[in-house]
Amino acid sequence: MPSMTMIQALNSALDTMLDRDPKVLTFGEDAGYFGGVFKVTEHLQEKYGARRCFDAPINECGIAATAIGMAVYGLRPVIEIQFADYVYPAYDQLVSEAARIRYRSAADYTVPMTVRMPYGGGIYGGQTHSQSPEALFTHVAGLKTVIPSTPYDAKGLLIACIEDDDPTIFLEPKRVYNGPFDGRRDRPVSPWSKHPASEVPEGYYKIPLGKANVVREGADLTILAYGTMVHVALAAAEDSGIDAEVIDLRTLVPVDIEAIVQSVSKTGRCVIVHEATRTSGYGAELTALVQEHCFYHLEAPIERVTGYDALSARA
Amino acid sequence: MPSMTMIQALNSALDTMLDRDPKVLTFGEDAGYFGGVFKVTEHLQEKYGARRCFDAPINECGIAATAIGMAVYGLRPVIEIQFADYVYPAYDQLVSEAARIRYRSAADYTVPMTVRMPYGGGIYGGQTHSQSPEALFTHVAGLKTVIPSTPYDAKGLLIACIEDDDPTIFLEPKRVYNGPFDGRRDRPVSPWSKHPASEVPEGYYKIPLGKANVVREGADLTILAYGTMVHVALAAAEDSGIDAEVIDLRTLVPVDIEAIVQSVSKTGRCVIVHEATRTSGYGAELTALVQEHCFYHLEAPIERVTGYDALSARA
Amino acid sequence: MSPRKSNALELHIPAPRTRPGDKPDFSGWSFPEPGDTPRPDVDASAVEMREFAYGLIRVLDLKGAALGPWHPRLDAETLRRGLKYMALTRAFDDRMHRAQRQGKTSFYMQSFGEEAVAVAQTMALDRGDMCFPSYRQQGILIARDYPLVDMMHQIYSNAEDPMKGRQLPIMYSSKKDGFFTVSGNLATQVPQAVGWAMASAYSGDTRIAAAWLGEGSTAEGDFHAAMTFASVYRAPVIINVVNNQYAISSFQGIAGGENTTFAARGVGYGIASLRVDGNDFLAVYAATQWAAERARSNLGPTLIEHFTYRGGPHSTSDDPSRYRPADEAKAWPLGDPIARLKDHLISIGEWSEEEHKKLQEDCAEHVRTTGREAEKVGVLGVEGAHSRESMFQDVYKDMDWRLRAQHEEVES
Amino acid sequence: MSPRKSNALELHIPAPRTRPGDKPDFSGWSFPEPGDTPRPDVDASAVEMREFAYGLIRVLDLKGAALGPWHPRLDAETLRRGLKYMALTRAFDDRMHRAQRQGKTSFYMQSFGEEAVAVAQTMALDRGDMCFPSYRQQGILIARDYPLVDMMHQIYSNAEDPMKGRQLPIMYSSKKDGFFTVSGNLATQVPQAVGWAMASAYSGDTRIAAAWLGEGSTAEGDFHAAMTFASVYRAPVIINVVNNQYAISSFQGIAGGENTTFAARGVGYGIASLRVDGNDFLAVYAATQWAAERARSNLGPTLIEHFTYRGGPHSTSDDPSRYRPADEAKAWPLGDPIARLKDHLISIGEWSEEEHKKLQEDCAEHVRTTGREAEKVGVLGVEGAHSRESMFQDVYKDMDWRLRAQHEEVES
Ligand SMILES: Cc1ncc(C[n+]2csc(CCOP(=O)(O)OP(=O)(O)O)c2C)c(N)n1
Ligand SMILES: Cc1ncc(C[n+]2csc(CCOP(=O)(O)OP(=O)(O)O)c2C)c(N)n1
Ligand SMILES: [Mg+2]
Ligand SMILES: [Mg+2]
Repeated sequence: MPSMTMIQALNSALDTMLDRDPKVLTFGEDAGYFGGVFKVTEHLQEKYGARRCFDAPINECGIAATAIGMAVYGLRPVIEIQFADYVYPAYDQLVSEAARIRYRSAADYTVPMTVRMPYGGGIYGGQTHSQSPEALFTHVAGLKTVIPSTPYDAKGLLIACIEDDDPTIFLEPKRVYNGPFDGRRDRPVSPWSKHPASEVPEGYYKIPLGKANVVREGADLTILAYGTMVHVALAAAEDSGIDAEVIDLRTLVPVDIEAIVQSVSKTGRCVIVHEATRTSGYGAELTALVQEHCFYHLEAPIERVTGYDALSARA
Repeated sequence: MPSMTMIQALNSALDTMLDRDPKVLTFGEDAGYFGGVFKVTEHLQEKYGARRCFDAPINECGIAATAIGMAVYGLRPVIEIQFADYVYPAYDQLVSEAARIRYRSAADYTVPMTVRMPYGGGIYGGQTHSQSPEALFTHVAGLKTVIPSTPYDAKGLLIACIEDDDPTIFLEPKRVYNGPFDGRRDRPVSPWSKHPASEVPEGYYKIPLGKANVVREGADLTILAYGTMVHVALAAAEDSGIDAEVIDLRTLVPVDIEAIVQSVSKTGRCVIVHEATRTSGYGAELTALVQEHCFYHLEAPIERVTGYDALSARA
Repeated sequence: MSPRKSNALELHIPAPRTRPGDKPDFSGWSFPEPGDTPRPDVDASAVEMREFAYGLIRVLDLKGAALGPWHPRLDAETLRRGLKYMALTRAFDDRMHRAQRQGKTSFYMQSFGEEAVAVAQTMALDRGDMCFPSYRQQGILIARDYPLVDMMHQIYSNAEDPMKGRQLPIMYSSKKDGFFTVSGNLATQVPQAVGWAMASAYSGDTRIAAAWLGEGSTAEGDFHAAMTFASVYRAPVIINVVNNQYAISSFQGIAGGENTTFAARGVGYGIASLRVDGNDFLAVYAATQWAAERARSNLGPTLIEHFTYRGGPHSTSDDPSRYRPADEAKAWPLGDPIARLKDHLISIGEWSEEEHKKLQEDCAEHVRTTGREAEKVGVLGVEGAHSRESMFQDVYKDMDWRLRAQHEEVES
Repeated sequence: MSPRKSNALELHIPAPRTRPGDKPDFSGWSFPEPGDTPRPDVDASAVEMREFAYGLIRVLDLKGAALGPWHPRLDAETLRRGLKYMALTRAFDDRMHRAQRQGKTSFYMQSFGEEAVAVAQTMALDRGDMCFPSYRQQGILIARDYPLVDMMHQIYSNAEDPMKGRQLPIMYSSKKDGFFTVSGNLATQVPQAVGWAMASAYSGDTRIAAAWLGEGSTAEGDFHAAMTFASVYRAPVIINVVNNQYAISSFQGIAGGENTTFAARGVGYGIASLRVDGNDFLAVYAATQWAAERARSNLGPTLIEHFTYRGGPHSTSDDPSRYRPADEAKAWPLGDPIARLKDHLISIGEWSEEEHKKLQEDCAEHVRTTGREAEKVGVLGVEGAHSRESMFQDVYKDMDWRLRAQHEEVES
């Protein structure tokens, strides 16, 4: 099996789906000839023609809206928002439209579209190239929110999103695009090729939405994480010597409540890790779920390890 | 003291501030000559001229953006978004701009603006005239989020928002604009005039942001609520005979953590009530805060009584 | 504030010429004569066509004669069908407006005075073309023979409501009729229509899309998105701005109508733009036909501004005499679209006052009978019209564990 | 997919004439001759002025002569100042671009080839006028004599960075210089500028606002908001579209440049619109002066499209030879703004090649010295450049309990 970076795995997912299904097309700012600023759509225009993979005007609202129209027609558009920090102009179309069209039309119309966007800090992007807006989507009924942490998951989950009949928000942790950064700033980041989850099959496969992955078993503490923070949590577990179970949620909505309950019922302790600012972050929802489902198993308060309620992100 | 409905109290707050401070002006869709679709700005154009209170084009992004520009100039604009359901086109300007300008410019520029919007269900508005998007603002560092539950609070809090040097999101529970609906569908809603908090001073007064109000004392259970749900919680406490303490949060960010901790430490039980959909709603944050601060006092799981994770709102 | 300087700037706030109490005044508008506007070839370049955005395409004069190169020369049967659909739309609106007053529904919105736009356009389009309406194009459904009773079920939010009580009254949806689910959020449907049109072109299909929005709604960013994408990808779409001169209480100056026309917006994007008398059934039909042919020939989008007048209130929630002269509607110089088409049919000997009276009575009767049928199923406020389960359905294709749990919670 | 029909629709995807490997080709553009465009009165109506959006205001010919009614007739001293600011901007860009290559900063963006826009405009505006730039108008700060060293501190994100390390390099802010905090989000500043201008008019002030955005950014909804509000309230604002023909890798056709000019957007809103040779210092100056006088006379907004060419990469993060002919910049027929102003000054006997060489050396030296000064304070990656507390400051005027608690947490 070839070893891929997360970027290559995402590119392979798009390649696979463009090849399999003529209803799939992809577009976004600089996504065509140039192949995207992070190269996720590289060579796709060359291979499938400008009709299947093209550049869009700098209008995220229009990118989302036209994708909705295409999905309503019966296609399966995959759009790229250049940075998650720039999704807000599309927010109305995603929240008021994509999320609601099935419901408000009593399933007369549906919107099988996928919104891809790099998110998170760590690339010296300052306060507008580093945001983690996942909670702004998890609150929205009608949307599914998915975040991979490895090349293997990235491809399998992206294909699952493209084939899903509902609109999906697919957030890509750009800090681990090229290697599993684990928060140890003192050591160089090892490349993906050294990581088992960089073994990515060439062809078609899916990872079901809504299923978490126990990436480390442990008895004393459950750590819930997603994206880059999965690697940080694993490193922290290792460094601290605590017998922690680390769960990579993979899908935030609908979250794999069974996996969470099973683990916390066993460990009695839970720590939640995310990059986003704390207040009303997705960690709040996870805290609420854990305490609702596992209250009588909890031996200590659930802890949130999150970004501060500031706007920082070093330039 | 005159008795006012919440609409009248809000109108009086704007009137007071337009009168006191030439830097205050207000605008929004139909907010000028017509006085707003809910009449909150009624007679203000007549009294202060079109320059101080005027109609805006139907572009919430532009309404927010021009208000930001005005605030940067040194004015104190108050804008009306006709329904909170229609704030999303303004979301980018509020989240990426209003919330961040102080921070990103190291306080070189500031944005003392107030965003007023009616929110919540109960007026047969269907799924786009009934939403409660507060959690989409509480997650955003740099914004303050305020929700009154009575005429008295509405005026005092709105004035505090207008005088605040940071951007404030002021959500008005439209279900109680004209009377304290308490969820008892079998009884007619009594008018505000029968409620003590409809006694509203004519002139200037403020209610400090960040201070909750214990509207009912009790020993056995703490109910955290805001907006319409304060009245529903009070009625529920009364009907059930439970000795519940009801806290009207008034400000969601920054929330009055002391009031919450003091109450839950005493009662050992906590129920959180809101209209918004459950997942990642503000109740999640409250649950997390309570369990982080009061874990060892809790005798039962914190419960969320919320809207379902559906998009419903009967037309 | 510092004292006023001699060269001080001043803030301009647009105000209409007239307010309640004033005499209606439309003297500010000047209209080209019917028949005077030339008809460009469908492959004319948008640049050459710029002046059409500032004129007004008119076919019918106010006496009922049809004139000039835009005359679509429809057969009498088609014209009578158009008249019937418009009359039926008006009768339907009238009954539903009154039903709201009677408490049978919470809300209603008429298209009074603007019926020609939706009806003539639908007739000029192909049956398979996809419509993305705003909330004032009930005429599309009616012209596609959608059952009135289903519209009423939706308005009454009763057990037969195809939207299961989830939408505000009048927010219909019918995929089989090419009628997109109406959104409460203004203008969102316009870039969606562009995307649908792009998808049709992508698929080598022959169907085109059409979208409608009010002049007030052109201010939304979604309109700009639609125009930009339509221009860039030459989408086979017709974007219709229904300029009925009001957005709730705001006159069109608040939407930018003081300084230019709404058709001019299209010029800014290099999109072919037509400005049409929206109360002239034949002009609306002809302009739509032109734009549809252009789109179908891979020549790209057209913007049409339909200049009309909102004859009624914005909705049942407002009283227009609070913000405009009470008798202004009657003073609108371009008349009533139904009366004008009727006069034309009579003038060509294909209709009579008696037939017209009969048509109106038939429409009223049809609407009345249908109304009774719908009311039998239920009106506003019937408890249990929709299963509790339906509240949790269609959020996603399949209910997830949260929705299943919450559904169980309500049922227990 | 069904088999292709004969009348099948086709999706149009714009493509540039040339790609890497091709010979640069600007033959598609035709330009009016310098001096040929008339100069309307500042109170000309936008409607009368429509053709200006499709022409190109040029003053300088390519030999250095200044011609026609737009010639602003500036004294030689002013022209030399303009030349100096442009040269300094270029020298600054050059050094900072190299500093990024040397790892001293994470990111940089040059304005290479577009220096005339920011510099001439700033000089044509009053000192108190408020500028809402995009990220490519460092020339504004330089022409307002903002200390270069402070710009470098910001770029190096060091202890003296006025933005305290919170912003991407080049996202300056200086209220005292009327330079608004640069946003990472494209086009958001444009409707804010309109609001600022409205506030100035509201206050009876005399100061006007100016905003800049790229041609690619005109696609954003914020641009539409800005144009709509500017038109409706006749805001005293100048909206500048810097058409440098690229938005990262996308040629201007992707932003809608295939079907019309960007100045034409203004026509759609009934806003006076000028299209200017952006590499012609005198034309840019004159157009700005015209628009500023118009705004100051309560005659409302102006849109100016500055037609120029992005000489360098989008930023240090991209290599333009991956998406356009490597030598395209040199082929741009409207030349280099610095060389053109230099030639003009020489042709009128107010400058010489020697003086120019000296100016360039002085600029390079000034930038080098300043660079050393800034580097002494620190470059990218110095730990502890900003206090931990500063991370929690300025989120609000006062830290709330959450920020205080979180600050305490980091300190402990
Ligand atoms: C995004 C959004 N903002 C505001 C509203 C509230 N609203 C509903 S209709 C309306 C006026 C629309 O006027 P216009 O576009 O001219 O259409 P018309 O009613 O005249 O047909 C407004 C402001 C809304 N529905 N959606
Ligand atoms: C809202 C938003 N979307 C996308 C981006 C990413 N982005 C940064 S610069 C740029 C290109 C802008 O091109 P243009 O407006 O022509 O300006 P230029 O770089 O040519 O000066 C893009 C797409 C962004 N910063 N903000
Ligand atoms: Mg209208
Ligand atoms: Mg550009």
